[in-house]
Amino acid sequence: MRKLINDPDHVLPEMLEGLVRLSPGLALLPGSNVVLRSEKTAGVALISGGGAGHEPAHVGFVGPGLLHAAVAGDVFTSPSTDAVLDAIRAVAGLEGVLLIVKNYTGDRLNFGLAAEMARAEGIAAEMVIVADDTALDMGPDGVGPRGIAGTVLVHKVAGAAAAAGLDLASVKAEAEAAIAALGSMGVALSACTVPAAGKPGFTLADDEIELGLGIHGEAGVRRAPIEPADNLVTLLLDRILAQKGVKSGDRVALLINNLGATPVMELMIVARQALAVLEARGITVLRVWAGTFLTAIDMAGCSLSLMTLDQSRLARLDAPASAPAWIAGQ
Amino acid sequence: MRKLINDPDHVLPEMLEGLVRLSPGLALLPGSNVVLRSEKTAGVALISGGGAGHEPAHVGFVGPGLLHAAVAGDVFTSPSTDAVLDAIRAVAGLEGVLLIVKNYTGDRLNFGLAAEMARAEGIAAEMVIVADDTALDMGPDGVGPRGIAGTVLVHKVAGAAAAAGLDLASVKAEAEAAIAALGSMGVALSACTVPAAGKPGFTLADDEIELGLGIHGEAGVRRAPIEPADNLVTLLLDRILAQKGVKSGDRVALLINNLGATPVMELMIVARQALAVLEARGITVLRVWAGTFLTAIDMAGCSLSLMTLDQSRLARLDAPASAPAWIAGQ
Amino acid sequence: MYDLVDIIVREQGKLSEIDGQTGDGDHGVNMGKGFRIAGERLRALPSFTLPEGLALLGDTLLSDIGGSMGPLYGTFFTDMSEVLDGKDILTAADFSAMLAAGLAAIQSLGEAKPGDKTLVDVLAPARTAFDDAIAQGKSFSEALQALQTAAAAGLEATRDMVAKVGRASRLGERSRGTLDAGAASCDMILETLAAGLIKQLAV
Amino acid sequence: MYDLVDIIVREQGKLSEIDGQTGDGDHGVNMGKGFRIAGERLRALPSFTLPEGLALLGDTLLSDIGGSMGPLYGTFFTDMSEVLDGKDILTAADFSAMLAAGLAAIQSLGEAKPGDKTLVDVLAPARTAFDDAIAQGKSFSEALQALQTAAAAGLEATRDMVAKVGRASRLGERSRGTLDAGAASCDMILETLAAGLIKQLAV
Ligand SMILES: Nc1ncnc2c1ncn2[C@@H]1O[C@H](COP(=O)(O)OP(=O)(O)O)[C@@H](O)[C@H]1O
Ligand SMILES: Nc1ncnc2c1ncn2[C@@H]1O[C@H](COP(=O)(O)OP(=O)(O)O)[C@@H](O)[C@H]1O
Ligand SMILES: [Mg+2]
Ligand SMILES: [Mg+2]
Ligand SMILES: [Mg+2]
Ligand SMILES: [Mg+2]
Repeated sequence: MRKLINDPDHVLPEMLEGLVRLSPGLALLPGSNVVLRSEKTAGVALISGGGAGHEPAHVGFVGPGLLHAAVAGDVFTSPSTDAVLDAIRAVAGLEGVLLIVKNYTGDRLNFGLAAEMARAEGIAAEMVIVADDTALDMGPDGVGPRGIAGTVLVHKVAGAAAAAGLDLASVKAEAEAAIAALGSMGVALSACTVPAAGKPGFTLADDEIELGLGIHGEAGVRRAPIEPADNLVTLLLDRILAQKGVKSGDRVALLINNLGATPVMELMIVARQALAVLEARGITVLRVWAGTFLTAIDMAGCSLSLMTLDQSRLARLDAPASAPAWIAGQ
Repeated sequence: MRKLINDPDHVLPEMLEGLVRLSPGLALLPGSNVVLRSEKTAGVALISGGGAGHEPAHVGFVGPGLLHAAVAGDVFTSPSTDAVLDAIRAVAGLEGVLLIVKNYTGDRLNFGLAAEMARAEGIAAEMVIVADDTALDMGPDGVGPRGIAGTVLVHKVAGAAAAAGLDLASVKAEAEAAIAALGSMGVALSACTVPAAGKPGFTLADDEIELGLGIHGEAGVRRAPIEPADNLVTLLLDRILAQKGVKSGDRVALLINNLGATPVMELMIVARQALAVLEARGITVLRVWAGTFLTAIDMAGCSLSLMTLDQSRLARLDAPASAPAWIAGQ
Repeated sequence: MYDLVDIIVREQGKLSEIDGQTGDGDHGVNMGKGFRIAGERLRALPSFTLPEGLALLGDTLLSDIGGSMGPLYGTFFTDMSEVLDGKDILTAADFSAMLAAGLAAIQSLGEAKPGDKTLVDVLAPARTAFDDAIAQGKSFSEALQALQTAAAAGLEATRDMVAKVGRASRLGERSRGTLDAGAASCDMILETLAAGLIKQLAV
Repeated sequence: MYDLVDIIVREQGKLSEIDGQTGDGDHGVNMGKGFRIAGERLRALPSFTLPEGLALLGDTLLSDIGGSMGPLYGTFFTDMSEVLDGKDILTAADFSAMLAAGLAAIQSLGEAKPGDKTLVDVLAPARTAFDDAIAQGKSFSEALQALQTAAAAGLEATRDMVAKVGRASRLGERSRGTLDAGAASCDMILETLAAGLIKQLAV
């Protein structure tokens, strides 16, 4: 394993320290893996998080107009209930907290139990579950889709709603509406290597890719021979459009996300085709982002996320925000 | 080869199209691989460029406060003299143009010949050569060090000087002073794959790295067994400090640059140690950047760049600027 | 207790490998970390009873490892230890009550049913086998052996199941054909616990 | 001319491989692209003379391929073609003047001296060998053969040189032990040009 790390066991605290040293507006909650804003603000507080390995998410999205805190667990492992509760206690004001959680058993359990405990302490705590991965067919009574990179847009919508002074129920309602409007799908060109494991989670032949892969290296819809980028982009977008019922005339935000090791060169080629396909489908892209938002450590590949927009949700995406990994949409 | 591309021969035009579609402020010079600002401005015009494969550099640094145009050649191949001349003609105003060129034979020849031709047409054209790589020992009469990622900071200094309305000679002088104050060194954890070649330029054993590698995959100072990130960072910084004579009490800007495939996780661990080492050496880091600035396609690894600062050069780095790949220093 | 710690720490590579086939490949890492920390804490104690050991393990998993397994195995061990609390001698009835509490803890939190390809597919049949053996008049030791056999069979049965909950559940048919990681660790835990008790009962 | 195009296009993989050892591995890509485009343009012409062919090749390299080789080989072929311009028959003296012009073009632009491990280490000895052979009264054809031998030897001699200019020059001692990529392509170009002329002279 060739990685710029020291000890696999120290990856989490060291990278959080690095982030906080790079970011004057952020601080670490002492003795924990919780990143917070240096300055407290009034209003509903937003907390997200989950296992590490998705950097810059979620710690890079803490800042004005976005999250109030992010709780990081070990790589690909949900933070403990205690850690989430610490974060809640640290940022909760009178208006309460909203937890933005990706749809995984560990995250649901730990954030959910922490929210219960917080409520027992008299803190208003609510939770929303992001389940934006449209790659896999879901039965009606399963656990539902995974939460993947579109989560970042949910942070932004909820963050703007909280910054606008809305109450907890309203912020939660906007987050839930954003989640309902969101669909994503990814393609992996390589597996990722968890530092503690020391080797890639799976192996692909030189001409193989995995479609609809999870952001922890979980298997996707299928393994397939590599195709030209344009075909892959079309495939991903058409799947999202179909699953989310997005149609000609709709207006969307588009997030083009590097899964970790994709060169900018490739991301720009993907962007070109993504914009062309949506235009050809009669869909108006009101805002677009291309960059590194929510990764699977060092996985090569990308995910695409679409969120349908009305005027008010567009305003949430455009509202001022500043966090280490946030950039304004174009 | 697993890459999100279509045809290796179309990588360059397609990625430039993608970039321009993502960036409302940018345009392509018709029929060429030159990216320009959509709006013309008065004053000295800055042009940079070189072979593609270093994305987001240099095309991602075109914008107000930075470059006026970037000329891209094929991957790792200097653009032709004609292409550079096209760019000069497109952006040169009465105040002339400054070409910011990295120290490679091809770039020197093509940009140099184009500057000569431009002067023959009555356009004031000057050139500066960035040679910031401190990895290799240079004899007194060789070709001098390579130009690598620190080039981005030269763009910023010169861009701010041009935006401040300085004349060509003064902008050139500031750029040259910035170059003299600049040192860089990188470490590669993997080779890069030129799309047209279809396979990595070299192979490293699973525990091997290459120190001081060029941004085109040219061999570095030496191949060595991998070490903890902290050791590597210390080694890079101490080499730069020694070669550039930076000492306790000096004030610097620090650029931590992803060579293409390095996960954010690792970059943050590198940042932590880089800041710690410089602090321990008594050097004050006035501004720091960590991100993807100038890459070697999909090479894993990073480079560190230091530029010594006085008050006026610091002001150049802090001056407002906006380009797709530029972020404000912290 | 130490046997429990040792086997999980020792077999963590295998557990991660199983998890890697349909999940994210970290089951062994998470379990190994939690059991290692718990082991260190146990060793720091002058002495401890079985319920105390189980309680410490449960606490450690709950507060230090996170993941799915933190809350699930955490409440599993915590609730099991509560059943035994204050008991000096462990009877077959106590052990049965303990298994029931552990299973209830996991199912109330995780909502997994038998057949969903989780650790419940080891725990539920193991518990039934134990209770059935006791009901049939078998000795405590024999019932523990029946539990071991059922746990191993339960693990093997997960191979042909399609996951309905957890990370692997999104794969549908693609999750068939491999063991379940949580079932594998649960089998190790139950078989090791049983083996320890069988040895004690033989003395 | 077509032989020239063909050999460079055919051997581009080999040239890139040599470049990869101490440079950036693109020499074959650049050369292959330039010569391929020039070949297409030549084929589109109803007919052309040698100076016209060389001029078109030089123009193509200069304006379409960039890199180090665009200007260097570009002016090389352009300046050589200018020497022959308007000449109907190619004499040994013309050929000598042509080589001199090509070498001067490369050296005035790139400032490489013999021994710097570049294509000059093929071009310079090849030219000297040709001129020496003519001075010694050898035939045009014999002199061309002497040029071929000297070019191949020049290439081989680059193996033990330490690069002083170009990308590989930063490696110092580490650049020793491999051929120079530009020298390899220059050897192909000169040997192929010579072979073509030898064949023509034999008719
Ligand atoms: N809802 C649930 N109830 C019971 N067990 C579950 C549930 N969800 C997942 N599991 C178990 O968890 C195991 C995976 O654990 P682990 O890999 O540590 O966590 P994660 O899936 O969060 O990475 C699965 O193999 C399965 O046995
Ligand atoms: N200044 C120079 N003069 C003559 N030849 C040179 C000079 N610099 C480099 N070369 C030749 O260029 C070759 C490399 O060409 P190429 O790989 O196409 O360009 P680049 O080095 O820009 O990638 C070297 O092998 C060397 O022979
Ligand atoms: Mg996990
Ligand atoms: Mg090159
Ligand atoms: Mg797992
Ligand atoms: Mg080269």
